[in-house]
Amino acid sequence: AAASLKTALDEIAAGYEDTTRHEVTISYAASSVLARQIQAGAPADLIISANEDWMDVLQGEDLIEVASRVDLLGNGLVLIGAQDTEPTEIAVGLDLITRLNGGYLAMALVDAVPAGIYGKAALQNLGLWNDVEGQIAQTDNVRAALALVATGAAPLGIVYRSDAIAEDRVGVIGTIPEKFHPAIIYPAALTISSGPEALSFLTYLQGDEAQAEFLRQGFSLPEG
Amino acid sequence: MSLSIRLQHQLSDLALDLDFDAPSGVTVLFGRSGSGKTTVVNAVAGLLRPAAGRVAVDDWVLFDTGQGIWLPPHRRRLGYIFQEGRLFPHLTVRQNLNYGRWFAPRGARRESPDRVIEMLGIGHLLDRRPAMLSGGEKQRVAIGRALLASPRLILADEPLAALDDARKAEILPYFERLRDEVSVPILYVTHSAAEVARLATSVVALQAGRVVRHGPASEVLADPSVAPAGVRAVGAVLQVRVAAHHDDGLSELEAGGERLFLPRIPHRIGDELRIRIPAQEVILSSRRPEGLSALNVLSGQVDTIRAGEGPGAIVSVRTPAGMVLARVTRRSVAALGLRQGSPCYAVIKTVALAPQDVGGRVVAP
Amino acid sequence: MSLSIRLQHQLSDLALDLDFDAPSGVTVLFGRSGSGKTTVVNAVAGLLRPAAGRVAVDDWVLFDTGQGIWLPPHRRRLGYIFQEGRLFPHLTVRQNLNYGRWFAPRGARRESPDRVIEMLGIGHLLDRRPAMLSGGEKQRVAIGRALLASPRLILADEPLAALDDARKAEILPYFERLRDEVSVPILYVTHSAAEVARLATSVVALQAGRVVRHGPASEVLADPSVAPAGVRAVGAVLQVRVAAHHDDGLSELEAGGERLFLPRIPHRIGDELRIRIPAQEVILSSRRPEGLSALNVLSGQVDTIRAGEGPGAIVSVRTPAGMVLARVTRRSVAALGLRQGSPCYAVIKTVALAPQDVGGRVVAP
Amino acid sequence: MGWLGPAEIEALRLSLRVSFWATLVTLPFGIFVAYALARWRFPGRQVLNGLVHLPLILPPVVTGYLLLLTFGIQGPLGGPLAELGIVFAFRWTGAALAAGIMAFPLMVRAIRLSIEAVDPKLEQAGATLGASRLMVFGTVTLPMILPGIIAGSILAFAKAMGEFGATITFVSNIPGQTQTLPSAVYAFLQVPAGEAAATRLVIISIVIAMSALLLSEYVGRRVAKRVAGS
Amino acid sequence: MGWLGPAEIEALRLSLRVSFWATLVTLPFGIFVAYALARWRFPGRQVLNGLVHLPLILPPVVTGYLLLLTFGIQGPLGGPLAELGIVFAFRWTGAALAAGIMAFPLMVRAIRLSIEAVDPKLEQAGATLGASRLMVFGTVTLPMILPGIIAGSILAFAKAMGEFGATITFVSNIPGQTQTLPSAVYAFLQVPAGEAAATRLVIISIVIAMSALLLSEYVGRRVAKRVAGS
Ligand SMILES: Nc1ncnc2c1ncn2[C@@H]1O[C@H](COP(=O)(O)OP(=O)(O)OP(=O)(O)O)[C@@H](O)[C@H]1O
Ligand SMILES: Nc1ncnc2c1ncn2[C@@H]1O[C@H](COP(=O)(O)OP(=O)(O)OP(=O)(O)O)[C@@H](O)[C@H]1O
Ligand SMILES: [Mg+2]
Ligand SMILES: [Mg+2]
Repeated sequence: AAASLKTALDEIAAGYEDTTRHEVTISYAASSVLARQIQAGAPADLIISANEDWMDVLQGEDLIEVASRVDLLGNGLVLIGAQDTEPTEIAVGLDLITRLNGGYLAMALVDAVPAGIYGKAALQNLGLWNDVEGQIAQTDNVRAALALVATGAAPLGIVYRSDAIAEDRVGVIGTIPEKFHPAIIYPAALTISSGPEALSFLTYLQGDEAQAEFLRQGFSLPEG
Repeated sequence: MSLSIRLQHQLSDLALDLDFDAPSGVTVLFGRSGSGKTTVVNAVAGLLRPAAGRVAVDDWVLFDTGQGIWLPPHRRRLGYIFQEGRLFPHLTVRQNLNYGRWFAPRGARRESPDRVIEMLGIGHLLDRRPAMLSGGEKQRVAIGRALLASPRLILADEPLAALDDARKAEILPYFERLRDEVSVPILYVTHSAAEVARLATSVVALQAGRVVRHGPASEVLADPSVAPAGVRAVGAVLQVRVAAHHDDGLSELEAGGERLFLPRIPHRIGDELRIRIPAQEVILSSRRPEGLSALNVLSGQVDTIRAGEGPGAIVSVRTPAGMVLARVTRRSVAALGLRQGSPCYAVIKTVALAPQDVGGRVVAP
Repeated sequence: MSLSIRLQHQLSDLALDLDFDAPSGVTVLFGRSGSGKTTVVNAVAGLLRPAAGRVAVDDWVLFDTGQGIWLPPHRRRLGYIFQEGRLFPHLTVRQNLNYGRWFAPRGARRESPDRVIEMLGIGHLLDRRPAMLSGGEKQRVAIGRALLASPRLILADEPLAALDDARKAEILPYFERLRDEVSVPILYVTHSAAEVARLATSVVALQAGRVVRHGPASEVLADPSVAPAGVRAVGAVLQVRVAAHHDDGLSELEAGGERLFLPRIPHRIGDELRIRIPAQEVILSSRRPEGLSALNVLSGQVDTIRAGEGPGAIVSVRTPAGMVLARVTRRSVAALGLRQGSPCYAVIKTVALAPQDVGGRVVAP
Repeated sequence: MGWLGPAEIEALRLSLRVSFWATLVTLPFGIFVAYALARWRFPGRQVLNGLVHLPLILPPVVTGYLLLLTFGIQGPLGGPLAELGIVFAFRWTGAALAAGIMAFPLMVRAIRLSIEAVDPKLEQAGATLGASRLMVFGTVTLPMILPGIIAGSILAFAKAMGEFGATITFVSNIPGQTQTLPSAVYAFLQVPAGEAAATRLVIISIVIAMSALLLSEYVGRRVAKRVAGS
Repeated sequence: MGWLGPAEIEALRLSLRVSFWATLVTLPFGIFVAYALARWRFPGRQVLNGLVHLPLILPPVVTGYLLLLTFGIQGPLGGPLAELGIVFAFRWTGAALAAGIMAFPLMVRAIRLSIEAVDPKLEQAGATLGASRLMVFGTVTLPMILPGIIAGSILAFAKAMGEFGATITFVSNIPGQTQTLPSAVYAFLQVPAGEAAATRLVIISIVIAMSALLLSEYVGRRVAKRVAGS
């Protein structure tokens, strides 16, 4: 599963194991890593990716059960700053440059990591991209971007809502309205080599108990 | 057993080109510093691969560039005593000594370690490591290590240079024993005239990578024109028998009916010995000397007179005890009117016959 | 300048405990392998920190555990010739030679590198690295390196052991010159009787870390009971003047009206010399010998007769040329009826007076 | 270790096992390659040298990816090996392989330097005493380079303990199989509030690696003393 | 290099610059620390030793995070240094710092081993000839350990060329400032179909590192020849 799901999934898996006596083994890594491993024949039953593109690739290679593919979760993007920054509404014409004050905007890799890709799209749609393009500090994952803001290295950052709410040292300036970026989707699917228990776990993940836990961790449920 | 060596090799500014046969016994390589002695020994050991040549012990070929034979060093069964010791720093003295024995073939003649250790006086050092030894102690261990490897050929590169005279005197007989009893060929590099005189069966004098003189030790030593070991090493060898040991610390020897006295030697009465009488130490007299402190007077006739370079001449005197060489000035030769056939007396100081010059047995080349 | 040394130190199984003053000139440390010679030299050099002691050159204290003085090695201005060479492998011979000069204080007495290089015969090696040198060549470079460091104290640990006789004979005069002209104190370790005899101003005999005999070389050498360099090194020193050089290769010396002949020496007529006459080489006669090949006969009276251990005795004979020592058997002493005051003749072979034993000037201790 | 959860203890034990085996198994290869590079001249020597250093130069992810391609179940080596019963993919053995390969250049460099410091004259002396090349190696070279071998092994062990990028890419992050300490640290760092757990694991890593280091210093000093004899 | 985009050439140049300076600037420290560890006995020696090895043991992300905490603008060292005009945050200098620190243990180990192989008797000989400790170091020890220094430097350079985790965590990925080759490779690997571009960059890394390696072998052999003289 995508590494950012760890906290929530660990909880849910524990609950699932308690109720069903089935054992669940979860390997957390970057979505790209997981996809490549499945390409290389990893003995996985179920993949939850943070990245639709990689899921499409796997689907294109017939490595997943197309029928089982669901959009399991959603997430939101937030603009964060130091703990005490004033919340603002994020809209076109945001004075991002002023707020950066010469500093850097921390994001995940804008062409490679999903959070960065979504963030770049948002900035483009907000008409800010051209202005800040040279002032973006890109990290290999969202958490590192969060850390840059948390340690004060960067004044602002764009990260997932689920990451931001748990970090005390940063304050959320505002949520980026969903209309500015493509829907953030965590697709899940069974692999072609999966057993029956995998389906039951996937079903469990979509159950109320699991969904409540996901919501508690700051994820959203996909529309529809 | 005889060792034959033919080598051609070019070093930075030394062209090695030599060819000699060493009869069994000790072949001393003699020459000035830098004349190529160590290089020759290394080639025999297989540590240096000469451009061309052949080395063989009897018909056992160690290498031959012509036939394309090349035995690696570890198959040559050598006891190489290096000029710089080369003890294994990570092993104790005992382990260093035993090193060669681990690899000796089962059937090989074996030295008794206890005997070697005792002779070298290193019993108290066995558990130390080389870094804790003095220079001479290191060299003694290196000698022991080579001897205990049951070698079929001993290469000794100035093995005794670092040792004091007393220790030298103790170790020399051991090399003699190896030479005489075990008949291991020994290639021995030394600068010491006394060692040449005492050990050498044959002497190879090197100069700038070439052999300038080569022959049986007794010949080379008796030849004042070469004297590779210095004129002081010229001398004759007499075959004697121990006749008596006297209370005043002298031993009496008998040779061809003549008596010779020298400071007490350890041999038993009746033992056959060879003693070297350095030409240096012999005075000639035209009449029987009287009232002299020298106890040994041999009468005989002049056999040959060979003038060397410089003011000296070597006079051979035929005596009942054998041929004796005397190194005297040409002026004395004239003053005494010596010529071939002249009767004369050879006077030899008792104390000049040092135990150092007495060998258990000297093999004639 | 005089060197005073007091040391106490415990090595693995050697307790070093010694105290001696070395007058200016060459102090030879003599003793068997493992007796602690190198350890003493290292302590003087500052490479070993002894438990207690003091080393000073005149009033320049190198260290003193009492006063808490400890000069680090590089402040001691030493020329240390190591037993194992220790050349810098990454430097050429030339750079090795120059190494000490880089650090010598500006005002220091400077040896001429050319002179030293020439004397050591290493001119053709200057651009090589130590790995490409023979054993003797290495040692010569090591000697040169130490001499060129403008040292105020020379430590030489068996510097000539690896060299051939001819080279030794060439280098020895250089040490003599250092001793006589430059008055650099020299602490010299050797096993060679000839070197002791020739160089030593005073001799310190070590045994198991302790001084067993210490005194001026002429005394220690004349004492048959100690003979640290072996009985063969016992001898007398005569003050002579070069009288003539003869066509037959002999030089004639004059001493107290007596004439002595020896093989040609390089000195000029009129030069004052000291020559050593080894007791070994002297025969005594109760009547004037005739018809003998020996050209040198000195008449005199017996001064003292000292019996050593063994069959020998050292007889001192007072002659017009000076005191001469003879090593003879006790049996001869009895046979000739020698006692104090007896008239007698000392017979010395011409060829026995080798150029090796002739020093330009021998400083009385 | 009351403050460690079972999963963390699991990760710790796995890390130790992986690093231990990675070091032990690569050691003979490391010594061999170091010796070959130090003492032999053969064609392809520089290629070998380059190959050995590759994992150092490449981003670990790339190394992991290459391993995945090569030793994966469908890889050119992974397939045949799997038939022999040697499976690396998604097993702890794979983690050990990744760690070993990442640590290999460090090990080889250290051992090679110490081989180059051994005076060939001593090896020659061994040969004249009858020891074959292999015996000389075993009785002279090997004991004399022990300090270098220890240094190299500990370096490799430490590197293996810290290896992460190649491991997670190659064999993923499966608890009990391939989730080593660094992978666990990574996972914790990817989620909010994981820092405390991550810190705990990092401290454990440090303690272990430092102990190994201290031990190696101690052993290395004793060995060096024996070797130098002073 | 027609097949490289300007961004890639930029990354390449930056990587070279970062690795070069990382190696060069750490070298004196590396030599000093290696010497201290090899030849001196002082309290805290083991602590220093441990500290030096830390970057090897820790997951690079952790090292990067610690660097961020220490040398960040608000870090205890970053602040004062910034006042002196030395800023690491989001600069290539920071990337060099990260790379240097990650490579430091490798460099120190290599140099230390070669120092330990120098016979102290030669240093003693230098001292008796009048050279002070420092002079002995400069004229005897340093030339004799040159092969080790070269080996250590190249190892460090190679490591610096491949460093990624600590760098991106500490100074992130700013094109032209801190986007080194490995960051670029990482980015390409994160997206499907990025392999071709990643491969291109990897090959460049390999070529550069291999050239450095070959050069070091060559120089090292020449120096070793001079030092051993054979
Ligand atoms: N580093 C050391 N540690 C302990 N003991 C040592 C050490 N070096 C030498 N020894 C011992 O101390 C004694 C004296 O050694 P030293 O080197 O001074 O002897 P030496 O008189 O110079 O002998 P040689 O003539 O053989 O060179 C020897 O018995 C030796 O074994
Ligand atoms: N590895 C080498 N490469 C080039 N030249 C060398 C090498 N080793 C020695 N030489 C030179 O070859 C000559 C012979 O050296 P070798 O060691 O055989 O002399 P040696 O007769 O043993 O001298 P010594 O009595 O001084 O030990 C010397 O001039 C030396 O400088
Ligand atoms: Mg030699
Ligand atoms: Mg000594």
